[in-house]
Amino acid sequence: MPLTYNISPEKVEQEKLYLGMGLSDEEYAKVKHILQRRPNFTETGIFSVMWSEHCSYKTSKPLLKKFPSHGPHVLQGPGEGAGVVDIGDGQAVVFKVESHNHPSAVEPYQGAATGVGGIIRDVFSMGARPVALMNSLRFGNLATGRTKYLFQEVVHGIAGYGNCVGVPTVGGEVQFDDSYEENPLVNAMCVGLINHDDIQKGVASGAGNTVIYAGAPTGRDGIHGATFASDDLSDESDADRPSVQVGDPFMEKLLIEACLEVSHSDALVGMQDMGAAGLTSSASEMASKAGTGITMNLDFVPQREQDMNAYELMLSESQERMLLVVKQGREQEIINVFEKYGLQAVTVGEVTKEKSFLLKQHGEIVANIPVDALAEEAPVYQMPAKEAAYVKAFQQMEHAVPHVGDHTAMLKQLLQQPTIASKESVYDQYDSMVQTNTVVTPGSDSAVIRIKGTDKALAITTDCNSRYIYLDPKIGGRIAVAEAARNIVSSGARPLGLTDGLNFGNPTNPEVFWQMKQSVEGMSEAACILKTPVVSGNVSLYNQSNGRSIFPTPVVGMVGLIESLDHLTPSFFQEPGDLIYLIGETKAEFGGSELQNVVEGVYEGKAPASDLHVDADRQEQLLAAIQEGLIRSAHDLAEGGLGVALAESIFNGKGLGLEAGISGDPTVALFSESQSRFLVSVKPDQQRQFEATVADASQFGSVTDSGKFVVRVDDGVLIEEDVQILHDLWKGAIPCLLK
Amino acid sequence: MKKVIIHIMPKQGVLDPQGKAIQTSLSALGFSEVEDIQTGKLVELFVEDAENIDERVGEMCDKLLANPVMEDYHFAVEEVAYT
Amino acid sequence: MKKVIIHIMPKQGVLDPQGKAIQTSLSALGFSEVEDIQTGKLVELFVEDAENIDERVGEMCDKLLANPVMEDYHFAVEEVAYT
Amino acid sequence: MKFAVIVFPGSNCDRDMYYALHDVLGMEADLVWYEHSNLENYDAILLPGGFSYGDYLRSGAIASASGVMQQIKAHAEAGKPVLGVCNGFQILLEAGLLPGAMLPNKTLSFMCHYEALAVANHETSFTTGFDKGEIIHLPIAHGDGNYFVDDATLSELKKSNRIVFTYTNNPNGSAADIAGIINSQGNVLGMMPHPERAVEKLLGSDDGIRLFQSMIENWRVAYAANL
Ligand SMILES: Nc1ncnc2c1ncn2[C@@H]1O[C@H](COP(=O)(O)OP(=O)(O)O)[C@@H](O)[C@H]1O
Ligand SMILES: [Mg+2]
Repeated sequence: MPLTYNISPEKVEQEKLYLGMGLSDEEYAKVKHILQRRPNFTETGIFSVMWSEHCSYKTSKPLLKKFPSHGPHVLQGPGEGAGVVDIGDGQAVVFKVESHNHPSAVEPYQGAATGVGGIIRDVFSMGARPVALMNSLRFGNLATGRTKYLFQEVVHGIAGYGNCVGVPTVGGEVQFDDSYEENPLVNAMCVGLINHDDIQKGVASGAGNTVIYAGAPTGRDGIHGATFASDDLSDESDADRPSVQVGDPFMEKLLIEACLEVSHSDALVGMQDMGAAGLTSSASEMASKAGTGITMNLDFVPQREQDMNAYELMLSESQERMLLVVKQGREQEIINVFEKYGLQAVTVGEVTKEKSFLLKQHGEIVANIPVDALAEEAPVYQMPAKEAAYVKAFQQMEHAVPHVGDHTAMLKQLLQQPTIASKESVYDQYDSMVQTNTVVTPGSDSAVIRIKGTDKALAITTDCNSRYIYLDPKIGGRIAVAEAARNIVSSGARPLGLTDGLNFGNPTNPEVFWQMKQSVEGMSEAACILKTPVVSGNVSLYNQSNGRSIFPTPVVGMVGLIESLDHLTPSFFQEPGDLIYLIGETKAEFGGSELQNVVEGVYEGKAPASDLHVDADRQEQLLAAIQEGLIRSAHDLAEGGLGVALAESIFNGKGLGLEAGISGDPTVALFSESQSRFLVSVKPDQQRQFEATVADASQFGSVTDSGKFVVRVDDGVLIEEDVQILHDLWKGAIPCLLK
Repeated sequence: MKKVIIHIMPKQGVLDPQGKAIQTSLSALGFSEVEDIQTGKLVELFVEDAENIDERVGEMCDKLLANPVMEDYHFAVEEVAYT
Repeated sequence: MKKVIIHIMPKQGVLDPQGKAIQTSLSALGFSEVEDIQTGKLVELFVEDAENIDERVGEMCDKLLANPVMEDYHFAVEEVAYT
Repeated sequence: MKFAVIVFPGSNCDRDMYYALHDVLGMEADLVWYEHSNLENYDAILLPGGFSYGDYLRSGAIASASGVMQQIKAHAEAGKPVLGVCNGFQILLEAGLLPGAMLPNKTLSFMCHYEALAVANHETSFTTGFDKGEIIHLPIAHGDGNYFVDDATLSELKKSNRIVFTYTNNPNGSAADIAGIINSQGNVLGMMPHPERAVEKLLGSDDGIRLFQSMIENWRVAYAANL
């Protein structure tokens, strides 16, 4: 591979080598037109990574424009390392989600670890201290050795990296479905805190200013990682193995401290991490955003391996590297900070007035490209979209109630479904408490971290029930956002904004593109109505293997603000005697439900209906009740419906029990997945006030001290079981499947 | 009975952050003669005698002991006296 | 230039939970001929030529590379050609 | 009383330790970068948790070989208090200031949750604020917390009452359920659980606060006696 120097521009064209790098014939022609000559090998590589889906969003850009990204509190929407939202007191919260699906399929530990590393850099490159990590994971059913291995190693990788850098991993989600068997999803989210004054941008302004490279030296790892991430995962992926990137969380920890120290200096002009497409994308994007050019001498780039050529240096995805632009003459101040932490920082180039991306090596010019050609002039495609045939068929189906004979047995079975079962064996491996802010540790609707020095806290969640999105991408998209918002509200917070990770199959397939389009529309509607602007996100396409797409999975990461710690609301029942209420209506809706899968082994039919205005009103009312101190616990209803929510609410090891009465078809009452519902508990002496505040709430049970889970129907006892037994089944399910 | 000593090392070009950290520490301790370090894993197996021992150990490495994505391995088989 | 290959192994009597776990996995994969496993660390140093290389490497092990409470080490020095 | 929280490259509970002492307990404390530090003017040294040097080679090994350890040893020999928590405990073991070594948890996984601990010795200068045999709750967060020690040293530890904290439900395989031990002089304590993470009820427990209060109280008494 290193011998690329000998490949002439003519050969690149004649042998169509650009195709192997990911450029189409038309794109190559466009490059030639822009340059008014043939690109050399290095330039071809630079265009191919910058115009890959991963960097250019060439197929998804038209869709992303639909997201509402403004709001009174949004300080920075999409376009920088991460979104920034004001939280008052001169502070802001910074967050973004990032996918690392394909690398994790090839090498799960390092793929997941470097995914975490990358998203942390996006956050501290803004000048923010990373304060929390989340992750959203999808795997096949834990039936094969390979799936178990992927699951365990991904979790180890997230733990290995996050624990070492000292950012608490406070939550996330794991869903298991066959469609992810070969193509697992690993999305990581990082949340940071910043003072408004410290907000940095990735801009290379001021001709004459100096470009500094800091952090790990460049090796040959991950070369072509960005284009690889935009390819279909096929059996040939194994051949991509040597490009696996290895993370060094120790180096990252030092980089965090050094970069945060540097971000207070007025010598710093701009800073960006080297993520996908490494040095190429960071340098060209910083210049493009500032309307400048950049010249770099690659001889100065720290190198881990010998004889690296320009192509390799520019495309390497070695981890833990940052690019900084510093005021001319003040370089040493910045370099000294990095050196204190034992990190390398060197001058590699300068900002130029002329808007070109000019690279030199060994005294020769190895690339000379107009900067805007790489970023702004990247091709954008309007892909054809076609309603998926299966969706049409699903819309014709009537709502049907799966047959349940024994409701106790079914409840137990549902509690043991890996998607529902306790994830304690996962999150126990994450340091969820470092930084001493974690008020609500993993296992609740939202994680909560307090903000030191204030009475406020942040609630954080990730959500996406991809089964509904598979059945009906628009409604599923709405539900994903609405569910995230309900999780935030349940904890006592008001949603501030969201970040999304759009994981889909191959966009050149019109049915897949239609799924994307519809779900983005649904998410946008929900984001508007629920007032949670989209401030950042990530797109991961070509998630398919052997021709089969994953369920469309647009992960929603949401952050909310708890205005006073008094509003903090647990998801668990608190005390015997408290009254249990269901907020919202329950209908016979089983399309895409856990029950449908358990009983019938399929996901089909209509997704549950979602009325966003109802959701918005209900969320307002619940939040008002919380803020007035009327709510003891609140929990959002999701997979497995009311039955599962009741069980989860009582699993807090306090020896509590419950008595509940339901009416109508017990299967519908207990296991339907109708949307926009909450399960709350209320102190008896606040009953009247609560009922006056929240509409559509009906009391149907109370908390007891019996340690028994009792549900009655009109004519008698339907379920009576020890809470401990249910708890043990729920808690032991995943460890048992892994044995 | 045989003792099999397996050396598992990161593939050429794969980052070995641990090696780098150790090298820095050794040089701070005054061992500046160390020019490079690589760290790896050592696995010692005690195995019943068999004809195809090399083949079997190769399979164990491929399937479990080494990560073919990032690691190379080699091994040596030694005779051990029963004790 | 010399290459020093250092083997660091848990002392007799020190639990090796990782070795136990690997043995369980191997036997689940059908490699029941494995009677015992020990896991350790491998450190390869590339060192400038010197008279007292054995002594120096011994010091490195005592001061940093091995923990005498739980580990034993031994090493071999090989000639390597400059490249 | 003035505390030094030593910051090694990769320490990540340093700021938590500082916050517990400075913000919660209102004590004088400094974060002291390990290099070019001067520890003479500090009354107590705290080695925080985290992953010094990425935990490469062995947890705590590389930090224990760094120059600042000489000063920490001198401070300990002078009878002044040293507390190592989690990675700090591992560093004290690697440096030989406390006996034994840490192996990987028996589960082979990192673990983070609250554990119930018994205060096995409530008469050290770190534990006088606890009752005899009291059960307290502190978080643990470690991958290598499986304490190993040879039999002779273990019986010595037991005989001299140097086991300070034990797990009531041993999570990691530690010998004799050991969660924390002290040196024979009684001024160097190493423990895997994190007292600095348990200084506010809001976060789940404030049992850890009494450990620091004991240190402060005993220092004051000794200080007054020397006046
Ligand atoms: N699905 C999306 N929704 C909203 N914003 C997005 C989405 N995908 C990407 N963005 C925004 O586009 C910008 C570039 O993202 P990305 O290429 O992931 O950055 P990086 O270079 O850090 O990998 C970021 O500001 C990101 O927030
Ligand atoms: Mg970025």
